[in-house]
Amino acid sequence: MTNQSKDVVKGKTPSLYPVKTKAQVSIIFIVILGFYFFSMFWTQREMVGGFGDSLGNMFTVIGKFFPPNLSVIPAILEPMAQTIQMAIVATTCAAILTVPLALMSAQNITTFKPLYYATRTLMNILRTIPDLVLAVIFVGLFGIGVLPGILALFIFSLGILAKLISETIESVDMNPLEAMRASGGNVFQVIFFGLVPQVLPQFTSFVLYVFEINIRASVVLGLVGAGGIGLVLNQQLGFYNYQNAMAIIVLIFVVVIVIEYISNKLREALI
Amino acid sequence: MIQFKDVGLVYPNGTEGLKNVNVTINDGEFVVIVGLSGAGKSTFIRSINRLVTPTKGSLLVDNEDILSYRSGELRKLRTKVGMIFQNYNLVKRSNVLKNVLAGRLGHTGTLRSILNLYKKEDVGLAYESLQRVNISEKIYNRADELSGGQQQRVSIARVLTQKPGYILADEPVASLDPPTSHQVMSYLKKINKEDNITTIVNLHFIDMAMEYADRIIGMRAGEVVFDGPVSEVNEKTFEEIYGRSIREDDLRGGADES
Amino acid sequence: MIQFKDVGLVYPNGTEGLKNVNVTINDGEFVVIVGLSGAGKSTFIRSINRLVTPTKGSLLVDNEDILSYRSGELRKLRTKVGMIFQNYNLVKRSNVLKNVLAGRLGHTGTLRSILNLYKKEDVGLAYESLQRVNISEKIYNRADELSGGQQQRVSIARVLTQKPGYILADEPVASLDPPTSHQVMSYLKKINKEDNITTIVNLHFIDMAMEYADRIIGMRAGEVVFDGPVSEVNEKTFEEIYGRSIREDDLRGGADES
Amino acid sequence: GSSDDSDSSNAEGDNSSESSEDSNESSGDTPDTLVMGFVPSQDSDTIADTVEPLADRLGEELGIEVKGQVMTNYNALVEAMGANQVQIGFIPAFGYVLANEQYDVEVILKSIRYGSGTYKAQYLVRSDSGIESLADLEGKVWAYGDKSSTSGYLFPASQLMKEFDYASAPELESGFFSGTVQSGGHDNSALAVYNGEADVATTFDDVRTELEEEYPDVMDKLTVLGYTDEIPNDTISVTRNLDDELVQKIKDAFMSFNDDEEMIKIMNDVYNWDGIDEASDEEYEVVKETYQEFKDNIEL
Amino acid sequence: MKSYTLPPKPEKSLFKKLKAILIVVILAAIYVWTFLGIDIDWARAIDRIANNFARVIPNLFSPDWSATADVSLSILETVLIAFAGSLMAAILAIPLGFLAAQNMTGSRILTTIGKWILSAVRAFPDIILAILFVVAVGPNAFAGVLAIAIGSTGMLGKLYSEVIESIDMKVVEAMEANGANKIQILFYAVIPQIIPEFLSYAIYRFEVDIRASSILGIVGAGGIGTMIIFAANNRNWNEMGLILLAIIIVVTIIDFISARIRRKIV
Ligand SMILES: Nc1ncnc2c1ncn2[C@@H]1O[C@H](COP(=O)(O)OP(=O)(O)OP(=O)(O)O)[C@@H](O)[C@H]1O
Ligand SMILES: Nc1ncnc2c1ncn2[C@@H]1O[C@H](COP(=O)(O)OP(=O)(O)OP(=O)(O)O)[C@@H](O)[C@H]1O
Ligand SMILES: [Mg+2]
Ligand SMILES: [Mg+2]
Repeated sequence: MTNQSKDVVKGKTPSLYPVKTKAQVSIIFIVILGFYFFSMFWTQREMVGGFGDSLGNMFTVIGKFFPPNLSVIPAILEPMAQTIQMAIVATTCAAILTVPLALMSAQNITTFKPLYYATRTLMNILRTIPDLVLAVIFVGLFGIGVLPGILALFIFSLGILAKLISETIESVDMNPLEAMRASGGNVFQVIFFGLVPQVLPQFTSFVLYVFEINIRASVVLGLVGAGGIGLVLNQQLGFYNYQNAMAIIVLIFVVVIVIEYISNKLREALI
Repeated sequence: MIQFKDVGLVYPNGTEGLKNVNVTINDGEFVVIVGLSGAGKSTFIRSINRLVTPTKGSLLVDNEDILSYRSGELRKLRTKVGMIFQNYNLVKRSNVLKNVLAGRLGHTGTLRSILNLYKKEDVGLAYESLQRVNISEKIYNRADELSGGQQQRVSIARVLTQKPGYILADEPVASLDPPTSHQVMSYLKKINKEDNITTIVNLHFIDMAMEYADRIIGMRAGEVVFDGPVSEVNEKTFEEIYGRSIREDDLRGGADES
Repeated sequence: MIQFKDVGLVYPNGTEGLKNVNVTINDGEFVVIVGLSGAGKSTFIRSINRLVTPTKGSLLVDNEDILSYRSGELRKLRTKVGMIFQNYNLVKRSNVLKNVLAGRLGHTGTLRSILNLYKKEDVGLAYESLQRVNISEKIYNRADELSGGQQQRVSIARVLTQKPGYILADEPVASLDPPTSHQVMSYLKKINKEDNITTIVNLHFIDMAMEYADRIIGMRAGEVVFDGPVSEVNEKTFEEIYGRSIREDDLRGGADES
Repeated sequence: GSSDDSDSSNAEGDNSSESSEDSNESSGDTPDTLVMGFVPSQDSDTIADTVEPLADRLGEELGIEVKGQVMTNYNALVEAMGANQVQIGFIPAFGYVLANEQYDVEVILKSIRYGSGTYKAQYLVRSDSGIESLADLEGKVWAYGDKSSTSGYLFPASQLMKEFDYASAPELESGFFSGTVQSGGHDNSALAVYNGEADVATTFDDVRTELEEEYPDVMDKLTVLGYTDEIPNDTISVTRNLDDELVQKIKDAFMSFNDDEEMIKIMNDVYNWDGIDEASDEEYEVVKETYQEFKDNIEL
Repeated sequence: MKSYTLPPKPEKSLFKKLKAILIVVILAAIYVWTFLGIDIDWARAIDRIANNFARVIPNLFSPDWSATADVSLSILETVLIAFAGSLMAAILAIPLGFLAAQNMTGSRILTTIGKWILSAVRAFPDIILAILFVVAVGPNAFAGVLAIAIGSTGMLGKLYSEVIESIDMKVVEAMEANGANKIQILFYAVIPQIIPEFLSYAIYRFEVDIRASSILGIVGAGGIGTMIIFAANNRNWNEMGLILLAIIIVVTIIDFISARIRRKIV
């Protein structure tokens, strides 16, 4: 601080940022750019030929997906329903279990540090595991079917939800909670009356956000046989029925849009 | 009766919030505490219901030293000491009635309160309190639909349902405009007189303090620098509390606080 | 010189913000506008730099009717009319210097300002303005690291770098405590006197208004109900502006505003 | 883009190669670098995850840089060959059929396993189930890996349809069997039978060896009820617009691996191959027919 | 006992009551439908896990160290793909985010168009995007970069637009009041407010992309995905354990570094 002010006094016109900040930001920027160029170099190292025909090639393939064969829609409604059901079960369970976990991993609620760090770490680890790996492991454990799919989605959602919601909890207005405490409420009462109303809208919209992610994740689950629409999509791709596959994608798109719409309506109703 | 005996409070970061405070507040008094920002007014008030814990001396409420209280007794203490905050501290998204009922949490079982199963008397009491501060028609509005003054009245109603022996108010009118401020202060005064509830209020404005208080306590840097009835306040008191006569100093860079 | 001639403003939802306002403000005056919440103070002030557009009458700034201005002229008008807000409206994450330089945006080319290539004079001017409000040592602090009073001083510095002919201030001290409020008001007054900048300030507090103003304009429900030098203000004026003498009404439910 | 017919008829026309050193009158491209794509067949007991040893050797033999890339989804390989991003593909029979149909990809070689250029699918039942012939399977529960698996589904289904006279796969699944279990893989199908969730599994021959380590009694508990027709092994295929002479060189290079002790060992260790043999499109006719049979009525 | 007056009951319109009842009924119906539709044979599941537990779990926890070199290289490639891809997405998403933000365009139509574009992009499964880019640039990691870049743009654009919609417009007004033009307002009032959130989201997305790019290997677009599928198909749980460990370590390190960078910049 004093250094800076001295700079200012000496040169009559100070620069817009202190030199140290400038240097730090520049270094971070250069490192990121450098790493980017390295990544680009590395990933293109195996690339043969240029971009000459890239777009043409892509459009040829995209063309094969069109027009979507919408006549198969009735036949894929059932696996789509299964996917939605899997996502509902997984999201619901995750939403319920998230509540205690998120409270335990929110710094302003859990003042007992070891518990806070333990839950945080556990949640962080859960979050790092790709859904594909989870699906593979659960299929290994339970065999193919909806159960491993649901479990994979459940664990996966739990990690995301607990993080998002604990962050919301950490950002609530603590004043009403203090007021509750000042009027003699115990911990549960304080949480229930002071905290819950504040996080409810965010909670709902995060749960719906995760629901949407789960619908789309089921495509990945299908790759390893964990049930749902993904399985059918894979099969149709496998038999080169691209127009059928496109019909499935369209259906997923519609479902996602509908969820987003419901989600917006619910959020508006709750806020 | 509230007795501060040699009370001192040092915050974990080393700031001395209270220094050597000796004050006795009798039942039914309306005491206003004034002082600059950072003088320790909030610390003083929050010590009384142990939202902060003094580190030295003893603090007696109804002749019991509350400094040794642990969670169960603490809840009982807080049930009898109501508190009003500068920013109302209502749950914005809950309705007025629910906010007011929160004042009865200390008297209600956990399960009962979570299931919203309030006793009829409690709901009646809440409604009556709302009527006393003249806002019963907003009972089902959400708290954030109300203006500042209305919110503060709801928070007074919340304290009333608590049926406290003491009311603490930490700058209850700092966020309000003057007419509304007067209104809120008047309600506080009215309750103080009607129910004979000891009331301790923090205020920035010494003029408003003098209008409502029975007794004024001036604080500065954690110490009580003035304590006496309104009639004893004069220009010198003012300088004592604010450390200087205000006007002349303003243009000298306002070194200390701002 | 600013002239309101029969100015009226109806908001899209039908609220009448201003009704039939006729006011002339001469160069170099320090005018304070007082009134209850919702009286139309902000609407009055914001009409002058066209942040809102009156729907009736004509408004002359330096003898030009600004109501017909379109974007280019509007920017020029705004460059010569500086504005200070209740909540400072600083970019919290930018540093003080950058915030103050933003005052020069109207005088700086787009490309230059995007590339942060300010003229040396501009930076010098910004620094000098900061010195005038005694806060030059915080030049590289982020705006959100400052206290309220300091932030308001930065926003005064921002207006100063703009080298305006007029300063509008919309409740510049509503978020500050009394000593800090006085400080900020004193700086405004000082600038008004030193640079002879016409200054128009909105205030809630009539007492503070009387301390600093040359002239007071009282508003109520969109109308000007008082306009005159400080010396003419008396208890009756007060009642005119606030619609009633405050005290007696307080307990009757405060029907209209709070 | 590469449309199907133009490539094969007048390949000289759309020569887009940058290389000009090769000045002979042969048709097609001679790229500077060859890309080899590898989709290992799931119908095999060990699955290799690298193509590097082959690519490196091939590059040495040809004097052209050869890059290799493994994938597990043959759609990508088929499309990449169609776009000429990949010139040499190691594709399982079924994938080859698609590639050939869509982009005229041409098979030049095939892998030899256990001394044969073909393999077959088997029907597995529990030894104590009392099932003794395919006819006994009626009314039982059938476990298969996935519908696009040649040995796991297509060949057995086709065989059963012919034998018991069902017109389509859905009819077979619902009419002949009492239920089906889609298990996701050959090992899972076998385990489904092992665990009693299904009565018969169709897998490659012989999936049990892969499970023996984890389930030591699998050989005893499961019996092979029968086999399907022969299915051609994985192919080595090239895109149509590759220079004929280069294709010949590639063929020769691969064939020469058969005489190279070291290479045989690598092929055996890594890919479970005994050798490489020439192959022609006709050999895959049987898979093509099966594909046609299923393509349109594959149940959604 | 003291008598008390109860407050009047809240007036709820019939419409509102019906709506509330309707919502409850629909929710109940959805859950009934779900639980009827999902049929899980719990006895079998328990049986399965009892059988498989010892085969899978202990092996997961005794990683096959011999594959360390391969796994490290693949995970490095995954990180590079994710990094390059999410950086591209972070930039691509900016114009779309602005387009989809109501307070920037001031036009409902433009905003809706922006939001639809973003939704459409998000509906495309990563795996199909990856196939398309393999076709475009060949089966290599760069195809993965492009797939990630496009795939992430949808989500990032949506998050960005929400950030932009939540900025403090008062500051924008203050700039307007001192005569700044639109572009200057963008640079002085809008960008300083959104940069930290944009960075946070971009970094968060990078983390998500590491997980997403692990499936790209399936189509030959590089990364650790191929190894995951091979390990699964070969029932090689020891190798899976190593892969898992590698992913956890890498993501944790990145989490740590990014948290520090974020703190520096915010
Ligand atoms: N939790 C805390 N930790 C450390 N120091 C604190 C804490 N709370 C308050 N302080 C410090 O203790 C002193 C007294 O603070 P207090 O809040 O009691 O003042 P106040 O008179 O209420 O001021 P204001 O008018 O701003 O509310 C101040 O210097 C303050 O910075
Ligand atoms: N954008 C708007 N749209 C509709 N009505 C408005 C708008 N802005 C203000 N009003 C209304 O116009 C009237 C005058 O408002 P104005 O903000 O000018 O009052 P004020 O005197 O500044 O009050 P305060 O002290 O609360 O700032 C009020 O009734 C207000 O509700
Ligand atoms: Mg305080
Ligand atoms: Mg206003």
